[in-house]
Amino acid sequence: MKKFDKERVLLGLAAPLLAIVAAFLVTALVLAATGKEPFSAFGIMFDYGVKSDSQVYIINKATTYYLAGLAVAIGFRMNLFNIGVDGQYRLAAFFAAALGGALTLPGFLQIPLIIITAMIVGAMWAGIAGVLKVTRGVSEVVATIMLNMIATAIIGYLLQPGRLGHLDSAGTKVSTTPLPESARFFDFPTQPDPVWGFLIVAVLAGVAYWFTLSRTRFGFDLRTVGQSGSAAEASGVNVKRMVVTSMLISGAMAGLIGMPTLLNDSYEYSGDFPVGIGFTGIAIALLGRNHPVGIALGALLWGFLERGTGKLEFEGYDKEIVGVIQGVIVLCVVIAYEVVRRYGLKRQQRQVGEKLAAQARNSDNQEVSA
Amino acid sequence: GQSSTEAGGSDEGKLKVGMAYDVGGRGDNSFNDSAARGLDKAKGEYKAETKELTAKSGETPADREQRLASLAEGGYNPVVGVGFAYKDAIDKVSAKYPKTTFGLIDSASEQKNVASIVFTEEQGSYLAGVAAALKSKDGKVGFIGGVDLPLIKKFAAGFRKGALDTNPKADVTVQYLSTGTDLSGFGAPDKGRAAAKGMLDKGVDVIFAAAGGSGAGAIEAVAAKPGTWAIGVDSDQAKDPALAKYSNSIMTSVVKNVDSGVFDLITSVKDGKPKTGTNSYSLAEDGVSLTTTGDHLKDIQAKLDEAKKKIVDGSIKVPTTL
Amino acid sequence: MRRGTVHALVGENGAGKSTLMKILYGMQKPDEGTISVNGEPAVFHNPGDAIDRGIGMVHQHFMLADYLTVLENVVLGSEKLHGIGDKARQKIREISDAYGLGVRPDVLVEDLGVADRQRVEILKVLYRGARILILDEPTAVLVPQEVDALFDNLRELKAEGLTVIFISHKLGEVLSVADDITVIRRGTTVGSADPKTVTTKQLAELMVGSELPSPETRESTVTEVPMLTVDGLRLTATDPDGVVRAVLDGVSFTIHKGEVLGIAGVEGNGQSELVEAVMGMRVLDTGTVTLDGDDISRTPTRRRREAGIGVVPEDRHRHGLLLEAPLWENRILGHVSEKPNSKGAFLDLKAARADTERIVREYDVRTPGIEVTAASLSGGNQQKLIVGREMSHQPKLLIAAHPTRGVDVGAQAQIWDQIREARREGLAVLLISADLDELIGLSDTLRVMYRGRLVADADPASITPEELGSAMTGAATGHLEHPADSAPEDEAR
Amino acid sequence: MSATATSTPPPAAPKVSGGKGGRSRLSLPVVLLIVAGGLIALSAVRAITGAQDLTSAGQISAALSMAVPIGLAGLGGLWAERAGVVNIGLEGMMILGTFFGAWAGWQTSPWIGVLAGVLGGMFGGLLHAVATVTFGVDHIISGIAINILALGVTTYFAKLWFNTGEAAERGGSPKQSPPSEDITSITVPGVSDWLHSLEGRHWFLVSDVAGILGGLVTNLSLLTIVAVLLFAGTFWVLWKTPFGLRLRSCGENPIAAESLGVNVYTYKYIAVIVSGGLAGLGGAFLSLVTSHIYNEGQTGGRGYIGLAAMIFGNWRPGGLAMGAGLFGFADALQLRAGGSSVHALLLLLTIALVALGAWKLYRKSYLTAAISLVIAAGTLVWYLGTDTVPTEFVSATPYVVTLLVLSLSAQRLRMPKADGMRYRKGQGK
Ligand SMILES: Nc1ncnc2c1ncn2[C@@H]1O[C@H](COP(=O)(O)OP(=O)(O)OP(=O)(O)O)[C@@H](O)[C@H]1O
Ligand SMILES: Nc1ncnc2c1ncn2[C@@H]1O[C@H](COP(=O)(O)OP(=O)(O)OP(=O)(O)O)[C@@H](O)[C@H]1O
Ligand SMILES: [Mg+2]
Ligand SMILES: [Mg+2]
Repeated sequence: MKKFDKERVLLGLAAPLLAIVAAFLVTALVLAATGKEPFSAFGIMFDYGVKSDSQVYIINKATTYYLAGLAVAIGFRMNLFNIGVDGQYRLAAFFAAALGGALTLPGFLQIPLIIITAMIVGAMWAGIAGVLKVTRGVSEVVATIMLNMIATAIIGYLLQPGRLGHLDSAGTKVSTTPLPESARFFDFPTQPDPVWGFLIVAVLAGVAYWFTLSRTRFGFDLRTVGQSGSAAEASGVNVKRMVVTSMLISGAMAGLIGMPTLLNDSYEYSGDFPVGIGFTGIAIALLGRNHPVGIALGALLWGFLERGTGKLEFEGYDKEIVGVIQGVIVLCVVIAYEVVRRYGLKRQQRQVGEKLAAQARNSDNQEVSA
Repeated sequence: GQSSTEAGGSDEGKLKVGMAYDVGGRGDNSFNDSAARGLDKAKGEYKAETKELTAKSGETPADREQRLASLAEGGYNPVVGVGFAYKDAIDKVSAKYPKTTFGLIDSASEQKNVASIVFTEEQGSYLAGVAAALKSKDGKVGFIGGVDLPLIKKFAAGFRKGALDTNPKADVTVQYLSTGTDLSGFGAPDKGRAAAKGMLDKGVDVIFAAAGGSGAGAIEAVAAKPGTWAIGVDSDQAKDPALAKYSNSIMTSVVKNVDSGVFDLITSVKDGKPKTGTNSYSLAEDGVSLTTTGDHLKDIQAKLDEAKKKIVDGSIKVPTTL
Repeated sequence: MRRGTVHALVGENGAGKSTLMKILYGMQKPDEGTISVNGEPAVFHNPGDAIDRGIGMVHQHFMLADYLTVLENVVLGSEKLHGIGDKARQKIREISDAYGLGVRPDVLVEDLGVADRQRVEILKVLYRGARILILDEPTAVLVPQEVDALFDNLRELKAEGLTVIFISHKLGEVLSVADDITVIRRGTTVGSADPKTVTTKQLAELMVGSELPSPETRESTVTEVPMLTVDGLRLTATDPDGVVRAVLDGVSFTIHKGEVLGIAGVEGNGQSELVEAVMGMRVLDTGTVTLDGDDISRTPTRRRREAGIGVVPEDRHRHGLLLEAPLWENRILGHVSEKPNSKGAFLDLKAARADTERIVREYDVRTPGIEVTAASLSGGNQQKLIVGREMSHQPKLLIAAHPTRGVDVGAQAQIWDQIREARREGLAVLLISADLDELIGLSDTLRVMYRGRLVADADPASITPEELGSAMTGAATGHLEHPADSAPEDEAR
Repeated sequence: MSATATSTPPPAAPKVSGGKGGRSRLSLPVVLLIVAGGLIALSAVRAITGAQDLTSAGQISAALSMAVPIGLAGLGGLWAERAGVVNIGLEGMMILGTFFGAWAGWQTSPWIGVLAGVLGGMFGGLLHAVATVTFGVDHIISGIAINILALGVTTYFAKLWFNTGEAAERGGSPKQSPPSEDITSITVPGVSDWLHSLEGRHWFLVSDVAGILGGLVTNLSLLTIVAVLLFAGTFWVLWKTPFGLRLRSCGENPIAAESLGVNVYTYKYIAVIVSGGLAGLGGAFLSLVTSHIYNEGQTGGRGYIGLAAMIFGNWRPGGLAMGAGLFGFADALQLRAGGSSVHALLLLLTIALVALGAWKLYRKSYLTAAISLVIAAGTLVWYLGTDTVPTEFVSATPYVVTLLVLSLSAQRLRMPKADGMRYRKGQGK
């Protein structure tokens, strides 16, 4: 059986590697076709990506992406497509920032309060889609897309001077009231730039995700629903409740996405708070195959690509190439995973069939000789 | 490991200017382009070495910090952040590079080594309002804002005040194309067109569109209805090749002369007396103005000059919010 | 095969009958060998080729699109013949009348019962002008009366000069309708038989190479202690049009310790819903379910299973297994909250694995190990795993829905033995099966379900499948008495 | 997938009405009656509130041009899903359409641009087909990947192609293409003016009808006419031809289709590529008709909205057209008159809710009735107490309405039975 496993690991690694190689090939072709020299571009990206400040940047970026990947992955493990992570984290970060700006408590109270607010808001927003799905049969894909748009409108309405918005002194930027010093999360004093302390929370979230899914009854039930809703139902899982619960958890996790930025970086929610990370999360969850370690690697890869292409612009390339690389990676990776999955399944069936046939032959022979 | 920028080291003596554009970057026929013109001028006159980087949509404050830091670290001085989105990033990065002068367009920073360059958009818009009210047949004028951001609201406020001061019976319709954090209103000409048509259908005959890329749609709609006027924004839109077909319908454009702000800053650094604090480019120093391409303002120029004088001497205070 | 005959193909489960037919029909490619039609060699790359050569097939599982009309289902793929409009409709009516199929072209297939669907399938084949008709287990889902009607249709087809290939496990049927019989085993032809001379017993032995096991239960172990009591059960469902219909109504019965209660009925008469109601997967409208003295009518499924309900589901792929998960995870499925699978809120992977090994050993699940996915096991081995899993938790009540469907004779006997053994120790069994012999042989009490109601009961010691069949179509109700003298003829499978 | 093959027969309890009775499909007279009722209510609201723009020709014309891209995207979704492939990549295919449409459009003629946009979309469709049909990737996942890829590729090439050389001189920028020529618009001569004057009278109902008709005959882009024809054509092809029957059978039961000699892969490929082409056309419409340039982010999620409109329309062209029309109407209303027209609609909403409440009361579902009436009272208070609606609410209106409609009717919707399922050749048992 051990050998079996080793081959499975190999197969598991084959897919993402294939995809990344394919992506770089395609990108090289695109670069070459548009009259740029591809290999020095990759050289620049790589050299730059391994510099110490780049590493800090990548880790900080990856912290956010990792949380996004986890939030999406929870849904995916359930076969739920939470396209709404995007709206959930924005709404969550917005309310958390508004609350954080309004209060001045000691840090040990205020920071958890902000984080919990974000998680609750994210969970509630995702929960709407969950409830609509189980009670009214509305596809979560459509519901979460609508909710994303509605979240944008709500934030737009509330983020106005006179409501929850706060106009800066130059009169050009509205944001929530900036968080007081006490509400800022700690940094690791790395050089030259600090690594965000929220990394710790992300790591903990990853461990919790792994442990819950693979070591607890709840996680087993959740995965069961993801693999076969009908079998889960028959096995005693309350599928409807599980749908709502996992949407809530996914939303709560989504609530964390905006926190590294809010608590370690911007300290306020304004019009330029990052958008679209929910969709990045989808890409990263796909890349990491919903596995906590895989998602981490995916998040780091994304951070690396963004860092590296930032340098490309410095060297006269168009940094928009990063979109091409990322897009190709995602498309290749989903295809590669599927091909490998199917191949693995077929191969295993065949192996099992052959082994059993061999056993049967052996026993037949023995009977004959007996 | 090694830091990416350690090799940098600033070679004193040579003027190196770093520009960090907002989304859109050089070539946007608008705000960023205006800043780029200032840079180009410095390049021509001072033989400055330049480096231009551009923001992309959906980035985080950290991305902007990284961009500014890499320029500062690369020995570029001054480093200019184009757009108020750079405010927080400049606050942070300027503290790390005290010897570098930073320029911040459209926002104000308290840091010692930051020169904030702000414009009184409302004053330019006020003049546009005056022009609109004068040119309109029955005082129905419209304002189309891309997104209801404070910056755009400044335009709206000035425009409305100008129109009402000129014609107390004027009817000013204000319409935004998207709201809040949804910035799609800056890049949706179809929405601009629909909004403009809505106004035109109601008898509005002068429309001021401060809506980025969406403005093209509004101008197109106006051009399709004879006897109506559009007012452009940010750059002289009558000269925009993309709008060449409609240039006869563009009465004027409210421009912010970001280029002079940028050029002045570069000059001050070159002269060894870097600007700091808030540098307001108002109507008085032609920081904002109306363009006259096509000479459509000839008949009302006197009244405009009068309004300008009043603003400059302070007898008219233009509001910045509606 | 001769023209104008009915040629039967028999063989145990998984012998390769369907596979052979799929090759004939161009859905699979043979590795070697040739096919000749009317003396000419033929190569089929896809079903289209086979259709062109006049071969039509009615599949073991219906191949109908529910949301399309009968007309659309029939003309699909052969639109060139008569278009998709009125001409086609006319033609369908003609064929339907000619063979007495009674098919209405404009109803949605969704609204049809099994027998009607089957007739649509046959019409589909005839519409294409097929001269060779393959019927893969057409009778599996029909009651005897419907089977007779089908056979009448077949004889008519034969009279028209069509050739029919007929696959069935029910050897009695085979003997009554076939002109020739071919027996296959493990993918090769092992012999042929003449239906006029051969007996079902001989045929069966030819099929499996040994004597057939019988499901008969000898001694009775029924006690007086009620284990499961279902009283006044009513269950309604709302269809997409918002119409509320009762799928179960007034269902009451009691199963005692050590008793096997068999429910007979044509599929779709509420048996699945009954199982789901007892398992707690459906909310009852009225009625109570009592297990071992406790009212569990409102108890969730998980708790009912913990309380001692074991389930062998009717569709193991949908309800009994996680196909892409390893065997040990499948062992946890359904019993995640019980020992040895978990301790408190946490899984106990080690114990679960060890126990899976035990099940594999004790229940003779043929597998190279417990890390392989359930999908890579054969159907029978999957079923053995499920039975082993359910029996490992000492259930008080076992719900067994078609426990030996798609399972070979060896495994079948094993599963019957296990049920009997547990019954001896006081297990109550709710048995649902389409295999009437299994039902009669294994049950202590028999009830017949028709349109959501229990309409008849019978004594398994004296009832024949025919009598049961007539009750299943609603033709007979109440207590089915059997004339005492005539001993039931052995209608072996 | 065996689920599709082993369909369980329906419970045999007697059905109230046999055969086709009681199907959720509305008959034509009923639809017309509903439309008429809606029109009367709208007209009454206009008369009461004086929000003349509600049914003006300008409003309808704007609504139409806002609806067309959504409708085309939805139509793309319809083709794909009727063949059993969920296409959430419509957004990406639309982006390709806007980009390539504008790219070819500014250099040559707009009609060539349209063609390029369609081809761009078809390329996206092809990718989706390869991933989902050939490789069996989950449809949603593949769609998302395509959206990411399309955005990345167009952003990169926009910078390369629109910000250099002649393109830049003609007004291109990294985010924007140079403008292309107009596609001809037609106005039915006399009729349009006559309707316009009729509309100006503000007569109850008459002016409304005149406004609506006027909007439909004034300044109608030829491409809009093409879009309308595509709707009719889609209905005809999918429901009235053998090809359409085969295609739909792949969405209902591919295994059955395969067993009858239908090459399911081929049909799925065709459907998904056509789907991409339609989405691409929707994109080209955006960058060539409603504006003459490509702008980054121009699609603004319309691909997703198209998908929602299609579900809203129960996977049928007529319903989809209604859904797209609703979105277009709401968009146009918001852009043209902002708060005040939508404020008038509050009254319409009140009327609708009261009607719903009454109906539910009649059907004896008291809870729903009570909820509707309470909300109706709320909206009435809102209507009376304010005179405009914040623009943010207005812009969210279509999404909220979609959610509401879906949650009221999702159970009645019926998607193709094998929609979204992964199908492999020869998997039938
Ligand atoms: N290409 C193949 N290679 C190996 N084994 C195969 C292949 N195709 C089918 N089989 C196996 O051959 C066996 C024959 O299955 P088939 O469905 O033909 O049996 P059957 O006689 O129709 O049984 P049933 O009575 O259950 O319908 C099955 O075990 C199937 O998994
Ligand atoms: N290509 C292949 N080559 C060899 N063996 C295969 C292949 N594909 C599947 N098998 C094996 O064939 C079996 C398929 O199971 P299937 O359910 O079809 O068996 P079956 O003959 O119907 O058995 P049962 O009678 O127990 O249902 C499995 O053991 C599987 O591992
Ligand atoms: Mg078979
Ligand atoms: Mg089998």
